Amino acid sequence: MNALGAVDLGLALLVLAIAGWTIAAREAFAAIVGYVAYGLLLSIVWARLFAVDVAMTEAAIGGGVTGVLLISAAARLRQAQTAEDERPTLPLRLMAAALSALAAIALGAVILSLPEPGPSLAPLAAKNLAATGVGNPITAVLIAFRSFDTLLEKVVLLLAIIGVWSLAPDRYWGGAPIAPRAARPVGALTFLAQLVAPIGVVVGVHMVWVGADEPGGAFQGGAILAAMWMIVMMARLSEAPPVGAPWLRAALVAGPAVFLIAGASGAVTSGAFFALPQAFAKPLILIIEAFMTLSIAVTLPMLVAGPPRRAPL
Amino acid sequence: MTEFLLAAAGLILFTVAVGLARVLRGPGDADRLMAAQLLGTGGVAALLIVAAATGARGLEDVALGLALLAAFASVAFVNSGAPPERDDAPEAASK
Amino acid sequence: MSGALDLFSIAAISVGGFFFLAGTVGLLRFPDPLCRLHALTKVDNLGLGFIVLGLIARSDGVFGALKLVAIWALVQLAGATSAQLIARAIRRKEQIGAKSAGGSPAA
Amino acid sequence: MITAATLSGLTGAILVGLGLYGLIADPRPLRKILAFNILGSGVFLVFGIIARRGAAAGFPADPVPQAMVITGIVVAFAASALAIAILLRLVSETGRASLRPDTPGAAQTPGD
Repeated sequence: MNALGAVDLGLALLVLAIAGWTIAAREAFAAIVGYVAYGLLLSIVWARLFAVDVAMTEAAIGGGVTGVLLISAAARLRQAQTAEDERPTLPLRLMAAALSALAAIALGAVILSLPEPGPSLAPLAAKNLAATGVGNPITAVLIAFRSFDTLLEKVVLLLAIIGVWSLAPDRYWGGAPIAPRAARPVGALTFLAQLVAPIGVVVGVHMVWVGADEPGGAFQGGAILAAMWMIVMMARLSEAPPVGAPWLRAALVAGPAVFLIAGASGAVTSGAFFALPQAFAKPLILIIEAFMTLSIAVTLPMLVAGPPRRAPL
Repeated sequence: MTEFLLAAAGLILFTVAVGLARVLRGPGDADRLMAAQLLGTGGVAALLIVAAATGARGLEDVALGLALLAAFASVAFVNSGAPPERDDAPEAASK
Repeated sequence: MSGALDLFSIAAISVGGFFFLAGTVGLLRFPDPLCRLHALTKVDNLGLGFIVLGLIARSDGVFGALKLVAIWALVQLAGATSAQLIARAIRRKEQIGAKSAGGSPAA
Repeated sequence: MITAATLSGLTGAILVGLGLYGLIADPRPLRKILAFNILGSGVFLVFGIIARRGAAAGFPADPVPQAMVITGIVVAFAASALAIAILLRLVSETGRASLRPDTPGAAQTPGD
């Protein structure tokens, strides 16, 4: 076994150990720190699978944004009266363990018996890549080849936002959520936010821009931008907007709306829903990506901020 | 040289992984967080080294993303230590 | 020439790796949270610093080198800030602990 | 000889098992959400090795499964955020973080 193989094996064991800890830990916070570390490790695993685009997404969402969501949720839950639910009885837990082991073994057996060489859509993607004008095949898949999936995924994000907001008590409807933030402004945190946020915005936009040809894209860049808005709110440099704010609503739907318009116009100009006219394929993809980035950057922090918790003004 | 770099990346990852024992042992939440912080730095280092060794494109950008978000968990943790905000706190509603 | 550069890379990365080791040992062995925090910051500064130094020697072009330095600077910034914030949180907790005397001190 | 891709796939399979166990056996709602996320990431990893095994045409991995995993990660996050919002609302209504329907605490009048 060479050095790289040893690294891979160590990494896999590490991921499993920390996942096991996250499941088994007694305290909520210990489990959540475990999960944050797990997200970090996973992004390294993805990098090792040559899925750099996925690694970026996992690093931004799994490690960063989800960590804030979980830690602040745990803090609010700590306040709740924690009458421990008794754990299921031992036989029940053994049955659960047996079932889980069975699922894992079945999945493992399937993986070991996968056909060799594996089926692949890569040649097809490579053949049609030139038609889209972009160089990053993943961006081409997301925005052009399987645009319907991506559009529906954006709609799912919108549904999640609607679901979260609909949990607000009546008297707060139209008011603003309270994003996770410091109890009062702290010098060091203000400093960090003021310094990191502008850099992060540049990095986020850079990721979207190079995403046309190199690893990167709307999801990765949007997640970084979302994180930057979150850190600004955490440092109390800005506040979560009221959920009724027209600009917020516009930003949330901008991505799917532009995507849908592009798709519908394809039905008129190119004869098929979502068929992008080849001459304009690249600029169209970039425009769709830009609006998607905006929507993602606004949706993720609003999901973390939760339902409105203040009466509208 | 490549072998050396990969071995170095592996060793660093292994080292910080041993540090994760602090997540298990605690005793305080701050200690657990420190271990995660150490893992973040070690992950950045390992990614950069592997990027240099294998020449894979874009790995530096993953490291860049990790570096940008390195303080996130700590900030959220410190914020969550404060007493929770009540809904509709008067000072918050004024803005 | 390339041999000398390689040697420099190996030396710098080894030194960086040593600081990672030292930081981990500190995190595991130091007696109280503030000391452990101290160990942690050394890793951010020197550990990653030396590794970046060693990789710069192998980086192709100025842009790649600048990116490496930028990553190091960002980790520094994040490390320094979170060390501040965590230390503050530890102190606050200690003060609360001192007030409600009788509670056994952690660690 | 097990390749790196197969190794990651087996890791994913075990993660699915771990997550499934936590989801069933842990009564605490927040921990169920964590377990569900681990289960999900295991599925993503299995998808990831299918991408890696599909390396062809000069690409190190098949882009189609990768793109689906990227959207999947974002959707999983959205689902977690929604679940946590529901959980926090449940706590503010009943004062307890419990999924049991007829616990004594659930009879309390909803907190204001």
